Amino acid sequence: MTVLLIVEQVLNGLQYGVMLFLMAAGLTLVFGIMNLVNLAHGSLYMVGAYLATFFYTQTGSFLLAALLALPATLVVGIVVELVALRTLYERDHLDQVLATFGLILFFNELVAIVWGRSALYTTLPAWLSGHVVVLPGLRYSVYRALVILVGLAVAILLWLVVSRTRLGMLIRAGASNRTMLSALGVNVTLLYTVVFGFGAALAGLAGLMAGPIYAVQTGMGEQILIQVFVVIVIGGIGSIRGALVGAILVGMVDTFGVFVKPMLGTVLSPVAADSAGPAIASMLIYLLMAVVLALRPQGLFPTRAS
Amino acid sequence: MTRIMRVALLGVLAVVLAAGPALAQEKVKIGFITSLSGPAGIIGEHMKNSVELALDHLGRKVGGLDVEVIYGDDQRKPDVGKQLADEMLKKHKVHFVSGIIWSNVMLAVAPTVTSAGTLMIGTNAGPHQLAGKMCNELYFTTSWQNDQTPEAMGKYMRDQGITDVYAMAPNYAAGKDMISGFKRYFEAKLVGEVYTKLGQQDYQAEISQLRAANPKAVFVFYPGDMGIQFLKQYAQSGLREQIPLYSVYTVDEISLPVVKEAALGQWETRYWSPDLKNAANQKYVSDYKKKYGKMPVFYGAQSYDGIMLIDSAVRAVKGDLSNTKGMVAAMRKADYKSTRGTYTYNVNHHPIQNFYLLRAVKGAGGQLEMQIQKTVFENHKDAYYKECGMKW
Amino acid sequence: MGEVLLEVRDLVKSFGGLIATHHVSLDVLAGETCAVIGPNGAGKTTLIGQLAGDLVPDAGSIRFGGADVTALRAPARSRRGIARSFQITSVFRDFTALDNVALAVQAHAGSSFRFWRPARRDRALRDPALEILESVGLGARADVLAASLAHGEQRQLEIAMALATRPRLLLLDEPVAGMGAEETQQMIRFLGTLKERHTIVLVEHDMDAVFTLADRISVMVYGRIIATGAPDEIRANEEVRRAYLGEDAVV
Amino acid sequence: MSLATRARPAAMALGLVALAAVPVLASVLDQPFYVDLFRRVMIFAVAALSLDVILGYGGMVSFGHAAYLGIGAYAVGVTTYHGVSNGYAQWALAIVASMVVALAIGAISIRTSGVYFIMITLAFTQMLYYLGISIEEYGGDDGMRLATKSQFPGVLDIGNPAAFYYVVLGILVLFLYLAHRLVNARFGMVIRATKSNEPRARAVGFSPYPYKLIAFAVAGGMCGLAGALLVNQTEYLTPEFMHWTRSGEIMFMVILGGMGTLVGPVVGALVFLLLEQVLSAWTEHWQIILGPFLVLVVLFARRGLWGLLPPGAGRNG
Repeated sequence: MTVLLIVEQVLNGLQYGVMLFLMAAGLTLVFGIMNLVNLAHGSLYMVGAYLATFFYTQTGSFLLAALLALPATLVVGIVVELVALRTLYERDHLDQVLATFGLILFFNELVAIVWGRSALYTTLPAWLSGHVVVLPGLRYSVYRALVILVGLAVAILLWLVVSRTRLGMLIRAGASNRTMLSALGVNVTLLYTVVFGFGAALAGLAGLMAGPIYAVQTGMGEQILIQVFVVIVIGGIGSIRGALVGAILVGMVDTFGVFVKPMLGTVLSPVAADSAGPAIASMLIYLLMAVVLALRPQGLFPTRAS
Repeated sequence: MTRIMRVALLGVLAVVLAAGPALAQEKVKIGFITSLSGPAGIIGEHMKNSVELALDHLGRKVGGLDVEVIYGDDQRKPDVGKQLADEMLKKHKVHFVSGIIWSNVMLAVAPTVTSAGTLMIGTNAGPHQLAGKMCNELYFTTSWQNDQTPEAMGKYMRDQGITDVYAMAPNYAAGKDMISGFKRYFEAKLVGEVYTKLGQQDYQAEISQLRAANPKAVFVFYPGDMGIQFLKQYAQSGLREQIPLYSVYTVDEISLPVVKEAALGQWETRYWSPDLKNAANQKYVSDYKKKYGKMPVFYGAQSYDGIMLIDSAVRAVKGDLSNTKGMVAAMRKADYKSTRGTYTYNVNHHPIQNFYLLRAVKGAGGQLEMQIQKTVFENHKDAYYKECGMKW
Repeated sequence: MGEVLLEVRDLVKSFGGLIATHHVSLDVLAGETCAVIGPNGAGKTTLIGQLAGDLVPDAGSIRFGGADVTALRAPARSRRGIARSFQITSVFRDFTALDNVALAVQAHAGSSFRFWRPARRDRALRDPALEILESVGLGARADVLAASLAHGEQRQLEIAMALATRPRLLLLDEPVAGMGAEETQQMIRFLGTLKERHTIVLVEHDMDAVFTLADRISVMVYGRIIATGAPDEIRANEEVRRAYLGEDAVV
Repeated sequence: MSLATRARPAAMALGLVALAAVPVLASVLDQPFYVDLFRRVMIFAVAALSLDVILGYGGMVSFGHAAYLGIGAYAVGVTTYHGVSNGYAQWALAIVASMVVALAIGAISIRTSGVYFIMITLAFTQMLYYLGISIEEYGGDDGMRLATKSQFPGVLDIGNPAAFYYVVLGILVLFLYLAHRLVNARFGMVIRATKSNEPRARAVGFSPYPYKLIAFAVAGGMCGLAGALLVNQTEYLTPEFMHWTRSGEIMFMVILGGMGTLVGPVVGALVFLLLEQVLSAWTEHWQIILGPFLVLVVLFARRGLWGLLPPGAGRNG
């Protein structure tokens, strides 16, 4: 383990973390404000990835595809909100989990029918496929560096929106006390639609950025969804700050799982380390979540006074 | 909820439940189990397409008899596969059960079928148990035993004198089998052996570790979407030009159009390739492309072979489907035109066949394709047949 | 009037920057009815919450019947004899009125780790529950779902549940809130009968109820108790008038 | 009593008779497959019933109930692998092991509530799932075949499809009865009161935690036995039994049939599995039908299919 390698893994953890953050930010807002458990958030990520890939192959321009895919995902999100989710706000979490579980099945098959079951081809545009020298001896993928920058930019933007604007004021108010919103004379229905569309667009952005590095295929949403839930639960539901901290934490823990085996190797026999290492690495983030919740049942940054 | 909605909901339910499958008639009945829904459904689609193509080539008859194929979606779950097998045996009363992509589904299904006295023709999964201690007179496969393919890669790399190899696979049974199969013929020590999470999406952390270990070659097993992700990320990391990548079951005709250049130069071993020069294969490949508009993949070739093998058996007993012994004897001869060319069956009913080294190259039309470079093994036997007590 | 039953010393509770309870001290004597009044947001419900054990105070102590109960949570305090009603009606809505009271009886009838005999046929729970229901005038409504009861009836049911725990101290959080004039009068009469047998801490906005029932009144403003005394003293207190009752609010 | 108020008891009696008649009918019609199918339905009904005890009566939305299905299955699979196939021992172990694990998971999870509870139960099951695929000894992800079914020497042979069927039916009926006693006993009233209104329950003097924890463990134990039955049904042990989507499916069976009704989950398991069976035979795109169906049930049939029947005279059927 050299210092450079550790720096590189920190970058990897950060990159994975901001990716999770983009998903988590939308989910945690929808959660915090509308009290909606939306398992179909992963489907919006998938839709974002598919739309971006589709537009990219049609237009040949990654930027143009991004510009088209984001509003398109936003529209899909709003349609889903209007058609299916609106009636769920007053329901309990159980109904929400099940109905949105149903939406997952629907979206996965819909995508399979429209684009086929085979994964879609997509790759990095040439101008993003190079490497930058981060430190002497450490080259890092331009694209992944861009993902980190975009993720951090979105985090700052979100922080500004939430802490400096009227919309953000409403969001904060809604997250800590829903009934207050209608008392303030806010058009709650509209606010919900806006926030949901906003969350969908963020998930779409994550999907868009995931396209060139992951497999764009049906079911891709669920693979990341559970980790995103881990993130927001660790961070504290409804808290953007919690989502960011949780995402970076999970990204780092997951990435540094690669060191579990070599470290175990120093205390256990190589055979035992070989079999225990990967198993522990797979369980790390869930272990992290269990420990956090055991100590702080409301996550690291609870938004609601208990 | 209104009364009308309730009635409508119950009504729909009643209709759907009542619409059970139709009555059976006397003809050859084949139950074909594969994964049709979910992400793995793409493999099932290729297998199903190839079964249909085989039936087209046989004039929609098997062994001269009318045929009915009942498809089942195992959802990649062993218990669902087992239930489908029960349904096919007991309800549809099929004469053959075929298909099965996954080792775990196969291990649940095959004994169920054979213990009912019915023939099981596997067309993909090749778990070592069924080649060894659990081998059965009524179980045949038209694919391979899992370990054979990595064994071929191990042998090739040893023959080339490649050292300092770094191996990676997902952390599950097949992943570990693949690495141990590889090591069986590679023999030299690996400089790294890494198991990643099953279903992992991002391999950047592992690729950073790999780069730091600075091996001379990398051997991986990453099937399905894991392969797509790994290949993209490996190429994006710039390692493609620096460290050659060798793999098994990672690049195929399903993933190639998805990763394209990211797979350029990739080495794979396999028993079959679309460019195998024999009449049966050329007919299969060209008709498949004509009918379905895409390249076939080995999953399909095996399934096509499965139907052809059944056809040869039914033909040999002159349509007497009760003559199981006769059909087993006929199948042991592998007397049909296989897409891989001629092969023979080992005592454990697993093929003794050639394995080739393939490489992803730019084809004549500019698109990427797998091409055979050389033969690594001729008439290769699997490592487990001695544990099988069957004699014939 | 007997010895001090409830002894609150220097209770402090704040939420974020907002101080809801500011060094509140309060004594309640056994047998008396002590009312706490004050404008909205004065911290009355927060105080009740701390007395009942639903909220943990930041500082200060609560002694009940001579023992320090500050560290005990709501269920334990209930078992020691502190019962409460809620400002917003809180009953088991999908149970019948009788079930509601029987549950309260059960909570104080020893262990509930009984897995076999049907609780609804357990006369040790049903008989006292029915008796209490009848005593609050809900005997005829025993088999009605709590959710289907009228608002006033639900409030009565809540008090019945509190009574079923055989309390030594009743904490009533605005028992007549949301009631019509006639219902209010009924409830005040009913509370008048309770007063004979129970020690009560009453938080209420309805001045009619307060001055009819209370033996002593404490006035709370912005988390502090600014005055405590007999009803007549409070009525005459200038500071209370200014802060709360208003010049023309003489009852 | 009008016809309507008798709908539920009548449907229950009819259903029981129909279930008992399945092996007979199957053998008359020479369709033995239906014995396997309905046995599988009943096994999942036991799992769904156990979830209903904590979900429908205790308000604990456990999104990790498949964990106990897996532990029960592993209890049988692992002992068989090591040469012990005594059914009494295996099934008892399945129950006890599941209860112990449920106690441990519950002890931490029940401290949280709402979404946190949903997610932490999911997290624990994910850990067990990854543990399952990592243990090579027991087949890892591949799982392993059960060498023999659980043995009850001299008493019965569950290798006989009909005998096994009636064992499962017996267990289902027994558990329905036990659960009925449990939720109507003093203990059950506490968890139901807690579900209905936790602050109120605390105010009258109940400390919900130990009651919830014990209910959680009891449900785990019941589901553990379902796991032991399932592994005997499939004769195959696989960590797939613990996949998170499996938890979702069990939960859906409860909702579909009607939670908080005991019989509801049985109806839910029946309809869900038959629907899956029929739809997947019909089209490979069956999930595009099942998905919206789930949404519609949640939106419009809030009390589940069993809830569509008018309740009997007692409100607590």
